[in-house]
Amino acid sequence: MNLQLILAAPFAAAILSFFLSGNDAKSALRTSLVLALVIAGISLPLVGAGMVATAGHTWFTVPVVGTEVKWLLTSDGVSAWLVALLSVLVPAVLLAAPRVVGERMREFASLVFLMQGFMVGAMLSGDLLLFYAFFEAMLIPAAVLIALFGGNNRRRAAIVFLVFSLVGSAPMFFAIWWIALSCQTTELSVVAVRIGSQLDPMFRTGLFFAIALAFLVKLPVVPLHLWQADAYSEGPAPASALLTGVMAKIGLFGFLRILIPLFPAESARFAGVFVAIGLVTVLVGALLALQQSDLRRVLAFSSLSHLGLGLAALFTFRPEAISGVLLLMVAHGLSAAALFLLAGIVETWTKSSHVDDFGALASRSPMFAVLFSIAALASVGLPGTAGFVAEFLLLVSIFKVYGVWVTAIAGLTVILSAAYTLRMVQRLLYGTPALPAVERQDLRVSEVFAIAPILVALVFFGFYPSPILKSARADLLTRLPVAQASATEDAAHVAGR
Amino acid sequence: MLPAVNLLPFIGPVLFLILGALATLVAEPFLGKHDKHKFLPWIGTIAAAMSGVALFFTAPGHLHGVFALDPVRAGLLLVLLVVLVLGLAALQRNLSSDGFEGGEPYVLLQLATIGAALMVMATQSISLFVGMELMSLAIYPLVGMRRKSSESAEAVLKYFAMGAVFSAVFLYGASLCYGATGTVGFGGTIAEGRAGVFNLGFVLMSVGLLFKIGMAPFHFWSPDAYTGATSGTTAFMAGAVKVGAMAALGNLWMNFLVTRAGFPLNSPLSLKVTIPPMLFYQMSPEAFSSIKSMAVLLFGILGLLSIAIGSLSVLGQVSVRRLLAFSGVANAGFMCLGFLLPSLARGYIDLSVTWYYLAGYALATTGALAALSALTGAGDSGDHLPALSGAARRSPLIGAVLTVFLASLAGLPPMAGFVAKFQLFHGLLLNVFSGLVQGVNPVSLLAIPGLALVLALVSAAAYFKVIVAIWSQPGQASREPDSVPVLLGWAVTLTAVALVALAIFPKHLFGA
Amino acid sequence: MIAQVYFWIFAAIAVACAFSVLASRHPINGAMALIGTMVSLAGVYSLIASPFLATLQILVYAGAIMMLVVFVIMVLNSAKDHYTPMLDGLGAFGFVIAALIGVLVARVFVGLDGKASVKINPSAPRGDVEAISKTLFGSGMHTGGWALLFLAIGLVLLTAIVGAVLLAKRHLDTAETSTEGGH
Amino acid sequence: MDTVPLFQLQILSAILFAAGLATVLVRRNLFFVLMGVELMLNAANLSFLSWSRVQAGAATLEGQVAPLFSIAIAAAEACVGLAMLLAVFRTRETLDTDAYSKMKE
Amino acid sequence: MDNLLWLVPTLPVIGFLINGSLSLAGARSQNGPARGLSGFLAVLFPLVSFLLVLKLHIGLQDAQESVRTINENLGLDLAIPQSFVQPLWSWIAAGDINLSFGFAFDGLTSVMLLFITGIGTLIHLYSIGYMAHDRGFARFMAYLNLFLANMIVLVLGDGPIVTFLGWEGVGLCSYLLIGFWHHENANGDAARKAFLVNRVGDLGFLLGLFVLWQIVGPSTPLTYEAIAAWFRDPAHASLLASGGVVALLTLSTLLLFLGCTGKSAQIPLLTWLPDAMAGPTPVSALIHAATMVTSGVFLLARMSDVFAHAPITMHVIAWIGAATAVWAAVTGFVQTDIKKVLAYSTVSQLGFMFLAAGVGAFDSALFHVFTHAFFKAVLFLGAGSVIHALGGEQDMRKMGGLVKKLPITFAAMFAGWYAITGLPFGAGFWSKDMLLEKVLAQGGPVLYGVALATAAVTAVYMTRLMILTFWSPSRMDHDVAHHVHEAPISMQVPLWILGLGSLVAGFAWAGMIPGFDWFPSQLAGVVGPAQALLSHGEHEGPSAILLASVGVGAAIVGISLAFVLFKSGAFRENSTAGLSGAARTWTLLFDGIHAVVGIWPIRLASWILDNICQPLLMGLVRLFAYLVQLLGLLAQWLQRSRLRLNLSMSALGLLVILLILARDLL
Repeated sequence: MNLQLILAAPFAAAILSFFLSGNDAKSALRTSLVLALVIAGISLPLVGAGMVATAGHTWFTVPVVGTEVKWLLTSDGVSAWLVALLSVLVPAVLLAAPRVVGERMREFASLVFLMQGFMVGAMLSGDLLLFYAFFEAMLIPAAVLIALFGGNNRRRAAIVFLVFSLVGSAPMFFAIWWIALSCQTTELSVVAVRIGSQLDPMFRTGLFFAIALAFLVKLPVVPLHLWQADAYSEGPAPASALLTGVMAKIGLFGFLRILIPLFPAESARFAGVFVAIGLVTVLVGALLALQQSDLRRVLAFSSLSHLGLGLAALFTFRPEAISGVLLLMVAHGLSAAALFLLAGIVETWTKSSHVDDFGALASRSPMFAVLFSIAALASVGLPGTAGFVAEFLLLVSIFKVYGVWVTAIAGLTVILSAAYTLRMVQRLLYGTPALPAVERQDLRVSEVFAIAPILVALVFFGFYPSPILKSARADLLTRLPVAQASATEDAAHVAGR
Repeated sequence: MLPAVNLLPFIGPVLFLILGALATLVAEPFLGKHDKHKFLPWIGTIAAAMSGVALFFTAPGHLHGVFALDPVRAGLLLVLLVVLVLGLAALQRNLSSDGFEGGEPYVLLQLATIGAALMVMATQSISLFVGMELMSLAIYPLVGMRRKSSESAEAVLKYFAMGAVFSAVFLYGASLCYGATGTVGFGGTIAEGRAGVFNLGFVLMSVGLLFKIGMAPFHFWSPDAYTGATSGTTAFMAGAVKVGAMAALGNLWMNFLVTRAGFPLNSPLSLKVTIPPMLFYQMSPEAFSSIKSMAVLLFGILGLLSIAIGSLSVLGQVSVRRLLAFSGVANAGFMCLGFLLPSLARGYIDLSVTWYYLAGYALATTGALAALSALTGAGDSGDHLPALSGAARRSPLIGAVLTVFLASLAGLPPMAGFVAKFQLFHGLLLNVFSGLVQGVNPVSLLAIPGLALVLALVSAAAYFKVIVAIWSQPGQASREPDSVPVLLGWAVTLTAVALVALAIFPKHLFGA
Repeated sequence: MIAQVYFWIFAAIAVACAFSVLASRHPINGAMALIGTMVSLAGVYSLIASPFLATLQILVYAGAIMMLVVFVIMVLNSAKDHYTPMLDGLGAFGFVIAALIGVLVARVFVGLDGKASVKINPSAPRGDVEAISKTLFGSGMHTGGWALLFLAIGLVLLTAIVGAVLLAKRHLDTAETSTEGGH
Repeated sequence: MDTVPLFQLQILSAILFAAGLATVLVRRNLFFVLMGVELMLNAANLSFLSWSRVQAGAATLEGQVAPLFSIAIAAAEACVGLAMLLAVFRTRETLDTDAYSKMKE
Repeated sequence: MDNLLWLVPTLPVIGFLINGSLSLAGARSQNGPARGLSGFLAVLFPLVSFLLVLKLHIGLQDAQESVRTINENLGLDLAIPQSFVQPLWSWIAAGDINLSFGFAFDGLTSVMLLFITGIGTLIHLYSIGYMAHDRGFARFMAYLNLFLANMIVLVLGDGPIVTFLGWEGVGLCSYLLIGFWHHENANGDAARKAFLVNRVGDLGFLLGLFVLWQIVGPSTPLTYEAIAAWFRDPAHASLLASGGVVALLTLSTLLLFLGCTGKSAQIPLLTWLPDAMAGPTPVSALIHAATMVTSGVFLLARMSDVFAHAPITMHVIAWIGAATAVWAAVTGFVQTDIKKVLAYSTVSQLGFMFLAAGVGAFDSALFHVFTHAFFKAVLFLGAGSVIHALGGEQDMRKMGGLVKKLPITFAAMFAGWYAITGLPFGAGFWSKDMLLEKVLAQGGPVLYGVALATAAVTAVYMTRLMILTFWSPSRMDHDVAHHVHEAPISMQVPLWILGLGSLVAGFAWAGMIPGFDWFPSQLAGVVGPAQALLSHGEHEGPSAILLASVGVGAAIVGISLAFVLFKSGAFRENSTAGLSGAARTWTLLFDGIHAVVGIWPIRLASWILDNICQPLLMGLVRLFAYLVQLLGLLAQWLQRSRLRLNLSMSALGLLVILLILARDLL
């Protein structure tokens, strides 16, 4: 399982797809698609591989200080599944893109591959600074995608996105200096061991929040979410599909891979804060989604709400929560991506993304209607789709630690998400066409091939999620020093009632 | 300490550059006005390539205590050569789109490179002075090249006048150092009672160099000069001048430290030395205090000042050249902060951080301006954001590399700028703990990296504005796709690759 | 003793001329004053056992460079604004700064002559042609470098010429290169 | 025979240096800027030579040689400067440096 | 035998897939895919699974029988197999959670499945005729099949979570089918309302489940069998008595019951069912009368062991059931839309069932479910055929005098009417009287009185329906009138069968006639213990015959009252008044409550967030940006353009440096 190869492949693909493919969209699509499938072929086996790590080379040693920064790639269940998710989404995105990006398919493909590469790097890196590097590097291709293909306000959207992300992760940069300084290394496993002894608690708390901030912005959570809606609605839909499908997940992933292992004590101490933030995000996101009239803003806020639930559950440190979060990442990644792709396509029909400008698509473009409603129901978390299992596990874990009333609040998402999603579905599919002038068209075969597999996967994992749940179980429990604590507290909880 | 070596293999790289310059000069009259821009740049490029090759056959050492070579210097020379090629390519683009007649600019570009190379290699004030003047005297005319444009005239006037004044200041300082140590060499032993003279000399010489680097408050020339010159020239001087002057300043600073520490120096220092720590414990308190105050004032406070001025001025700029000028000011500040790193308490004088930063910055800014020259068109009329918006759509490759360069300047991975900033701030933070030198309040030093980081973020916003602008829809001033010359295309692309490679393999540039 | 007297005379002339450069209205007067300074400095040089440099000062500075300056002044004599206002607020500001800098610099030397180490060294070799040429072109650890620098000077002059050509070529559209501005 | 103390020489050079700087800062005519620079260079030369008198042996001669170079470079600088002056004058028909203030940020 | 369980839901799924792809494939064609093929398939698969269920039912009987005989012959005491269980695969396994996906088939299941698949098949058949001219024929069939599959999963699941899968699945299907005619936005709204209201219940379901799970502890697998075993286990008796657990248990059961109210349209979540009539009539018959809406009662019976330990909850259930019954009956009294009347009558009948379950008579509640499935189905189908005949007219004020025009339909509906009013020996007679008897016995006279009154009112409005539709002079405008035609054969067959069923189904448990107790014997294994726990021993109540005659009396009173009111020409001012004034407010009472309690606050909150908080936050960010830019302007102001000024400032800098360093310059 050569991680270096898996990491290098997308970058190679970016360059190849730029130089191999001609200027016309067709050849670009063909080339990039082949490359994407090859990458998928390389990366998918990772899922079965369990814990993998490369030999750590020295990336560089800071002069004077002597801190050694490692070039070290590691893969565990979570990162493996995220990489797999990514490598599955990229071909879909490419397939669904042509309508949206038109003649600039070549640039689009390269940028997408670049993003893929950086994301893979972030998911696999076993060194704090290396992770940060990839974490930051994502910004530029994402911003360029928004700027190059986006809507009318894309400049502002891109700038706001960049500035928010950069400012949000600056404290993490500072924290990394500090950690590197006190631990003399940034290798995660080593830092995890040394940080406890090297830093006094007050500093550690500071660093903990400094790092958390970066992930909270990436996720994002209320009130750090201001960049999100604009970025998702102004950017090109396929890119938004990637942003919400995978990049947002890296926020959660960061908590799982970096923050909790490095700061178990702080995580336990401030768990309540994060659960609260998560729940607020759930509610606010859902309520805002109810109010939106722009198709993709609805989707954006729904992502906000769903991931908020993930955050809240993650900080219960229940083993089932970990599995649930991983499943949520995959499920939401798939469904949200599908929705964004479809949204992007339908917008090219009406040249508008206002929900009132559609209507009657159920009869005018049945294939679209079918796929869209399946994706929507999956994102609502209907039983039989992966989303349900995820939400179930998350709610259970919240329930086990915080009891029934908190869970009831979290559970409101079950109702609200149905509310805004169905509202959207109805505006799109039901009624009479708002713009009868638009001639009726339906998905192309290629687009169906892009999206149908995603939905099939969603249903499959809805009935048979064990592979994902297992791989989360396999290696992550070791990362939860506080899980047992809360488990016992939970037992006490029952006895107390 | 470097061994003495003999002439030829040592001087090789420079020799090739001289030959290139002369060849260009000789060939110039014999070429038709269109062929000039077709062929002349290639002569310089070939010369640069050859001297680059020659660089690998040089051994570390010094020549009569006048010039010296070591891995770091060699690395910087390599950067200089890249800058030269970029400059030639960009200049070719400018001159041919301006319909400029005459190939002298190429000659001057190479001569200026020689000057910068001499500055890098210089180990005594006179050779440094000669190199500095060679560089400056070659660049002044380049800045004033556009004789029809009043901007150009104004730029050259200011640049020349200030430059002349500060080179005089430098020379005066050199004379004082000579007086104090009895040698024009940087290193030496201070005759008793002349420490004050030595300090004054050092300050004056540093000010002379700080001017060239463009540190506040000696930076006023740079925005005007950058904007007045053709984007090609700007590209070249942004890189070459910084490299030359920065190397010289660093060399000067190390020698100052060593000299004040009373370290017996019978041959020039390499740019990366370690001194037995005890030496610094035996240092006389007054020497120590003067070192401390020099460091904090010249590099700490001035550094922060120029970071502040540069980063904040960057915000409102419309002209990308002007923007990069101010970014140059800011980055000069960062590099000078790097000079605070040699933690005397630990006995290091290791400026590698600065050298790495310098290399990364030079490549990035030169590359950015060179790439810009491909987009601005005749007379650099298109060098403002409205005209540039959507430029990258016209030529995606140029847009891509420009993005890479700007991102590196903004300190984003995976470009060298990121690694450099990390090392820099990281080291600074260390000094917060170990104390730059005993008795400096750590908190006040903690302010330095903190403030620097905040300002770096602020300036990043400006680079983002450019990046987003060039990629988003063509503005009202958009033109037809410009065909990018072969040389320029390859030069910027390879430079961008190099910039990324520098980040992924940071150890290898300076042969460490 | 006699040297001291000469020195005072030369120094007085030099300073006086220097300030008249600062004060003179028309550039031509300034140029003349500057020549005065240089010549008197040449005198000072010869006083401190540097005959060669004194000669060079006369030949190159007072001779070549200043002639060139005067020549250009004449060329541009048509220029309407040779008479610029002498001293405005900004000028005064600058003058004060320059003066203060001068004071701070001079302040460094105040203590010096008391110290033994800065007594004039009678046994120091004179800067006559022979010694200087030996230094300049002789080979050896400490001297060999100068020859290199001397070559470098050649480059500098070449640069100057090319630069002058680039700047002062009368018509950009004519390819013929006039070396007006060279020397 | 020569007993001019270093102190006096240095003060003289300092005065010349300041005068040159003052000229540059005060005068608006471009010619005076150039001449001021020449003054400063002269000051530097004087300083070199005077310092060389207090050294011994080869050190002395270094101080003797340095001004040589500075003079040569001064010549080159003057040449470029005057050419620049001509060029600038051609574009704006004035030598008043304050007139060259079109470039705003 | 028991390894065939998975096939029961799978068959309709196959039907769904085929029909779905057919409709997609035919979407572009002129008038959709071939009716014949898709219709045939649509009926085929449910039919097969009905047969399969029959086979399984018999198989279970045989298994139990054989064990009994063995026990008798050999005097052994082998446990009698209560169910076939087929665990399929491990579904959700994480942490200490380990849920398997599996099916269990026992008495309750078999009874439910029998009428679900049976009536389901009939209604599929009916739909072929009813939807014959609809563009989305295949799609409709696909949805119906999908619904059937989900309903089967709901009933057949071996644990609450699998049930929940079907539970939400049927919700989805009802959503799709209510909104089947999607060009009407109103239908979409109705569908959404149904789904959302159900979601509220579903949340309750989940939470209740969590609490229940907390009680039984993670070690207990979450299957009905295990849960029941846990509660029946005497070892836990003390724990169940402890205060904390009782509180938890009450909470849990109340939450679960919330889920039931959602699904079965009880107070407070009953508003969606009347709106759900927007769907095609077969849908109303199948989903919103016969099967889905009764799943709440099914769940109560399934978890009877749990509920039996929560007396408070049981009281709540009983009272809510009673209240719903009354309220809905009164509402049905003032409706003019024929389907609305039936809808409210459904609600009210469901109220009866919950009332029964609440007093602990799970079996008679289920028996009423069983009979109700027949007569309500036939009533709806009859109404459908009327509507079909009148070309879509649903307003009873525009009907009348259809006896001669639609004899078959009339016959069927008459049977249904006969059953629901509880006239002797109709299906309703047996079930309702059984129910009333149990209520009196275990719920006390008050509830009994309420129930009796409701029964009377039921008789009134059902009779009113019959009068307005059939027995009164025609009020149809004539072009409608002479289009009126009897339904096609495919619609008549189900009418006959169901009509017959609604007359005889009651004999599955004719309490007064010994031997007719097939029904309770099926359920004994499931609800027996719970009922044993709840029934207060043998009580001395009035005899069954007496009670039955009281019930019949109530019905007759109601009917005659209806004739007095409506037959004697007095109906015009009454029934043509339509929904107005008090009637409307009464009908829409709960909509209002929902709006005030749920919808408006949420709307307000999201409006505030979107229009006040968001801009506020953005404004803060902007403000910060402006401040930074202000600093930028300041910095640029420093950049001057005059040479002397620049030089002076630089020189000043030098001067300052020299001043600061003055100490070092000596």
